[in-house]
Amino acid sequence: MNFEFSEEQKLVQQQARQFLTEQSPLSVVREVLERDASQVRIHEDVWQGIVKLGWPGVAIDEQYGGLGMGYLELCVLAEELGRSLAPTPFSSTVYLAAEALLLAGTEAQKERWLPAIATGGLVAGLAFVEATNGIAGQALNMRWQDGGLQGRKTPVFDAEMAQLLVVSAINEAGEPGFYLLETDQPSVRCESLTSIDPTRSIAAVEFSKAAADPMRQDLDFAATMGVIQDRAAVLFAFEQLGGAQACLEMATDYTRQRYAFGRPIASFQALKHKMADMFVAIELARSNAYYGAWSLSTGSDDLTEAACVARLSASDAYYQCSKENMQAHGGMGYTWELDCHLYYRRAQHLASVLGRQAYWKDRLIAEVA
Amino acid sequence: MNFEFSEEQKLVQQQARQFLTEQSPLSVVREVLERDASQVRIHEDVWQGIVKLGWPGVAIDEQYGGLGMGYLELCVLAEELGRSLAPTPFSSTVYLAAEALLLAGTEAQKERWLPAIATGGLVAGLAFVEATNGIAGQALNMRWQDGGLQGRKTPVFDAEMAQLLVVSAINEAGEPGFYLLETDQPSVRCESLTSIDPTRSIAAVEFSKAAADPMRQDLDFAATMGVIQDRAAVLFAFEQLGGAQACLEMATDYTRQRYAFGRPIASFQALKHKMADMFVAIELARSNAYYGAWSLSTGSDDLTEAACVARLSASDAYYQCSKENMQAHGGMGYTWELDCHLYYRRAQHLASVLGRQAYWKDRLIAEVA
Amino acid sequence: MDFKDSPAQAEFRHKVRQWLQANAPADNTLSRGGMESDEAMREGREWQARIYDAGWACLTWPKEYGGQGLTAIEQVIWSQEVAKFSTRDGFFAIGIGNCGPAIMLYGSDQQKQSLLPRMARADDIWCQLFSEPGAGSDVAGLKTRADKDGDSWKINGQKIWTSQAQYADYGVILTRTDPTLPKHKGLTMFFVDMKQPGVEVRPIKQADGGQAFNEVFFNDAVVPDVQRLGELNGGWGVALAVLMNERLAIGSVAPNGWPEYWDMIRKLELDGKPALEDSEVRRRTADWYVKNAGLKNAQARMLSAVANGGVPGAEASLGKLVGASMCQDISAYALDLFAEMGVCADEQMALMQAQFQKAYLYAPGLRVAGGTDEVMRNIIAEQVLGLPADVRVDKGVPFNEIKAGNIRQ
Amino acid sequence: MDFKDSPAQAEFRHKVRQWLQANAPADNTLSRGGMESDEAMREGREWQARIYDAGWACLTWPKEYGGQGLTAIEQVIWSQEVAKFSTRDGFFAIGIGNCGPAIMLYGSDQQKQSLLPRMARADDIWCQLFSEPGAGSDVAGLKTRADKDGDSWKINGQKIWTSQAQYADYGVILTRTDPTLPKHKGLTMFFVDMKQPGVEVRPIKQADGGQAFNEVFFNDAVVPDVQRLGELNGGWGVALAVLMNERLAIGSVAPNGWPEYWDMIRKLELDGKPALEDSEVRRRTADWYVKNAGLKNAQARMLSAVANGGVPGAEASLGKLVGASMCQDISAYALDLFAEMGVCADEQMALMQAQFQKAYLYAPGLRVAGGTDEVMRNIIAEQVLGLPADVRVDKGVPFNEIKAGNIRQ
Repeated sequence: MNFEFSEEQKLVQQQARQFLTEQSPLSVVREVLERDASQVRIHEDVWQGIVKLGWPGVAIDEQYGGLGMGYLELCVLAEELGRSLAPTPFSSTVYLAAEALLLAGTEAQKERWLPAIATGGLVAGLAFVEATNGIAGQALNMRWQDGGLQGRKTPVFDAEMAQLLVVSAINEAGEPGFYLLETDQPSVRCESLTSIDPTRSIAAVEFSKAAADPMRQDLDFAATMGVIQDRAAVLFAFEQLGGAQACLEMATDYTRQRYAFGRPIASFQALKHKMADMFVAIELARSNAYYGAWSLSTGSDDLTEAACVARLSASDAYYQCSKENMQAHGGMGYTWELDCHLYYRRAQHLASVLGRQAYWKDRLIAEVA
Repeated sequence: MNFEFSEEQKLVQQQARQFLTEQSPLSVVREVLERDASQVRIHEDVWQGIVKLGWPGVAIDEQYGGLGMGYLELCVLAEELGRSLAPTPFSSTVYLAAEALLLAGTEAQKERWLPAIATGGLVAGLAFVEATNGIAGQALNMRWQDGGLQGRKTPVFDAEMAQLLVVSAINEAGEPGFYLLETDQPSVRCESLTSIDPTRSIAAVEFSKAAADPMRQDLDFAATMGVIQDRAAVLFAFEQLGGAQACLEMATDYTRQRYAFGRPIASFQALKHKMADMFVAIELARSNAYYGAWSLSTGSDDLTEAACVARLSASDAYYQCSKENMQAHGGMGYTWELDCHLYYRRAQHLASVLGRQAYWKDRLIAEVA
Repeated sequence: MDFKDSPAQAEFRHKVRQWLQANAPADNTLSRGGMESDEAMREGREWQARIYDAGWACLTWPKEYGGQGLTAIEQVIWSQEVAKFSTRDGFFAIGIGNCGPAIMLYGSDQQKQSLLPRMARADDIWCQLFSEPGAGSDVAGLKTRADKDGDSWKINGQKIWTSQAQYADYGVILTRTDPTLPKHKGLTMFFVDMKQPGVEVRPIKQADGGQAFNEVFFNDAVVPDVQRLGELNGGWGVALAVLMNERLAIGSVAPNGWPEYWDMIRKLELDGKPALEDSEVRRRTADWYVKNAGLKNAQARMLSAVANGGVPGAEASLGKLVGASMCQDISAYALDLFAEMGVCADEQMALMQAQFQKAYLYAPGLRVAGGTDEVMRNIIAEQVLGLPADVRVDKGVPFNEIKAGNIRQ
Repeated sequence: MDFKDSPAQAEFRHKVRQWLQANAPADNTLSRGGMESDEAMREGREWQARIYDAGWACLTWPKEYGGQGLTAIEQVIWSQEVAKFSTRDGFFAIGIGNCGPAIMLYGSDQQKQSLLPRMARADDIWCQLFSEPGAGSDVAGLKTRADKDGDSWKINGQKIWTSQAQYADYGVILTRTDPTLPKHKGLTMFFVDMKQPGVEVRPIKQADGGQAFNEVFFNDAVVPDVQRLGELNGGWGVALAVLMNERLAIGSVAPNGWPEYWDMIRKLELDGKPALEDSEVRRRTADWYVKNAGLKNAQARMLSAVANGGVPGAEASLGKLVGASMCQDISAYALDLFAEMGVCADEQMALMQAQFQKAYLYAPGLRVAGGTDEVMRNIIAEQVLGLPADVRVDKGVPFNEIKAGNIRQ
């Protein structure tokens, strides 16, 4: 009976924290934040460091060039990435594209691309969303015809750096499916967009008869899409958890050291209880995320339930903690100079990245009722 | 430009408060609370006192024996009745039955019954609800056939004392309508039910071919039902407001006088801010109730909007204030001996008395969107 | 992560299960009474004696005091398994859970040997006498005095919120032995014979109409000095040991209204359609589902820590803090869904035997019992997050110069 | 109750309306710049001079100081009518709204006559210099010093959150003139020439990327003693007069995100259907509709009280307290409804020109500007409900012995 990460996993986490503290401190995040519109919103050095450590392949089987450690290790890495706000295409590449490949790729596709992700620094992403449709939207307008993709996907996360995209589209028979596309072709046009979190990269991508490979044809599209989302939801929940925890620590540190009315402001119940509530939200979210990690790592058939629950409480906890951390910092928390807003921005980014809350709530109840 | 009650109306309010403080203190409310199951949940002396003061007729035209003062005067009385928790059939008789008579009664019915309500101490009520249907429910099962009513209504408020009921039913053609029924007949059977607020009276009423008079046949049933509800919503909002305000006053009084850790507990921010939030909720609810009063008293065509808004914020405010008043009283607040639970019970009673919150929210958006 | 038992744990669980299947009372053999009925108490005592005689009582206690000398994990396994049966264990939670451990820490050898095995077998029922009308969240502000009288003490004062006082043979009582010392310094703990002269138990009627608690009045009740637990004027330390166990016990069973709600909402129809087809109802239900899952999984993490030899800290407050308000809000929401019938508390007529009406009325009690929401947040803030304490104006002040309780102005 | 004007009020309103229709700038004649643009400031000064010359400025001020000697109700009518036009009045709110009344209360006759009419005509722009990096909610904890030097004072220190400092000709500044006195006692108010040597203004970049505020650094900035407002070491009283007006001004215009949301939600489609057909969206929208109505009607009650000669008290804090969190939550909800596109802050691509993304980012500022949520609740609790103040450990302590600001441990 054990509901904690193992000592080995905690060691992975410690090492990850040390690496990120050294290589991706908030000054690095801020450097990306301050970049102008023409620059890519990803920190290349941090990303290369992560690739060298083999993190993208931590949960990829050894047969595909990965470390084959498993999802629990990936979860602890995700928590640290979330805590550090590291500006890399890790989530798009690893939580989303690699999992889509594993689930929907043909054997040949997996053999070709997974090793490149695991150790080669290949950046990949998903192009599923068509603006207002959302991941939860039913209607796909992207067309697959005459061996090419035609249409527009917005937003695509990390598209500017991605060499490979998994794209959803409908074929001439009107059936939805997954397609694998290399971006290095003139018929793929990527337009960067301003994000609410400028330390992350988003774009609109236009495909004009772009060459692409169909992925597995024998899949239930909706079910596969569901598994991709569920797995990603657990992993993103750990990023959210890491961010929320960082906010709580910032708030407690600051309010202990900030004096007003002759006392540390942390001694005022309005702030003490605010922080107690942040702790409570995090503990609930953490417990649900652990359940998600367990479910993901064991291939348990309650993954959908666990993923919905993990995602919903992590999104709520991060919103609460990031906004109340700003509040606990008073006027200073509202300055560009302090780091509070970096987390507040990231909280919204991560809350949006897998669609509406309502989608996850409906999915949960459909699963368990 | 004036959004306050007039000096005359404030005087009416003052006199009402004085009467209720003297004649219906919480000891009277408690006496009703402690009655056994066989006794009626209405305090006859308080009710007779109210009748003598002419309150039931305050908004009824002089031509029907009322004082013809208007709805603003009725609103201030409602606030005081809510504050005092007076256990009388005032709301059923005045906010509901009298208004239903005014709206749906034939001239002959109005001439016969309104004077009896205004000055004669007649108790009346509405029998609209059929258990789970709710006032918002679409399906009516009560039948009007061969000159009699057949069916069951639950809950009917104040039915045990009511001599007259306005009943909704469908006729043989399947059309809904209103019927006026005197309860003093063997084919009307009234079964008292335990209420969450035992200081108010609820019952199930069974009609077995009970004699009744059809009311006006030329009405749009749904629209008339809507106006009855809207008017009552504003008046009940004032009762809720009075109750919420009483809770806030209890909480501030108690916490100022209760010492722990060497200080009045009201000096702890957890409680101070709790009470500030209660004040905020009440101020918003009060402002909305005033808007409702203005709309009701001027016959403004935004009554539905004003009523929905008044009801929704008053229900929320009373729930919040009654539960947090208990909480502010600590363990003592949870004793039968203290009066906190009387308001907490009444808050639920008043929140339920006009159907679900969702009904009012949907009604609001349908009106304004 | 692994939810499976180790081989040794699995074997222990198997044994527990077998014994329970053979010995636990069937639901239909029990009286309908709750914690307030004499009959239920008799059934509880019988059950406790049976598990004691079979060697299942107080698993973590040393054998010499009536336990089995096992670790927390066996206790957890026992608790999980016994929860599947309709047994009556609640009566002894305060004695065995709180008083026992404190006696083990602070009692003399003689006290331990004479008191603990009888407690473990429910030969003696125990209660705990700390709270007073003027000392709730501020327990150390209590005024019940113990005055020395030769080799004995005379106790005068009033305690409140005492569960099982009407059945109890003994109680641990925190008293003020020196009001000129600062408030935490002048307290002494005793155990007292509840049946002796000068002790009067009166039930308290709660806001929801129930009577689970009592007031206990002490009028010159005599306690020999050998019934002192711990040092003279050292009672606060003993009290903390008891209260820590209370928090843990409470943290583990916090009701939140969810099981009843989940059962109800899947059956409820609104306007002729399943309630969950309404997206507002569905998503609000999802919110509570998620919160309940968080509580359940947090509890699993706590048990897992215990299984691994850890001791859960102040974060155990979380379950009761979250659960109490959740219970209140979920009941209020259920009543709202029932529309006008929400007011009907008639067991025959109301939906789901009026359990949401009942929960609406007892939920305010959950928010104060065992520490108010506000105290729980203070505990989390100070003990978990290490935030500074409130400013203490009564610190170091002689107790008899501190204002406390209700003061008319 | 009557929402109609009295005959005299109606006549006044008619006049205002006529004049505004003839004189207020059309929207398309204005620059696109907000409060941070020089062009907008120039337009604002022109507008203010025009209304001054026509006799509409500072209606409640005495005529001798540039006003019209009218009552609050005329001011309310003016505000209601001018709000229907795209004028630029915001720049002078702090000068005319806060500094002016304080000068009227505490200034000498000479000060009033020389300063106020120029302020009313926007010949001079004023700003307010109270907050410091180490003194926010605890304004009286400020450290900027004024040291006597003959007939003058030398000011040293740093102020923060100063709106319009970059344009201001003068500022009222609260300084510490005696650090050995308790903190509220050793403060003195001056007005200072913002263009003089030793005063340096630097814009602050906010979390949302905007720059509406400044830091102001004082290095041996000299102020003659005739620019003192009120008594030596009596500055706290002057500050309270200024702050009261600030609260009122802020209370009256609190943004809450509702108008933008209501506009959006009636157009938004979710999965091909109008968003309001989804019962969760509909009912949440209703919740905000009700809250917004409460704020709007509370505002009407406050104006009505003003119209009847009353002065709104601390309850004016309510609008900003409620509105700020509402704005934050409503923006977050809107972004959630936009699904993945919620992250897109691109004005061209995002729904509704990204105004919800912007509101999400500026809402945290609303929750602290003009007093944090926590300060607002304290004000309501203490000033409206009469609850006791927090325990004050710095009461009566010499200021230079009090810990303040950020202290590394």
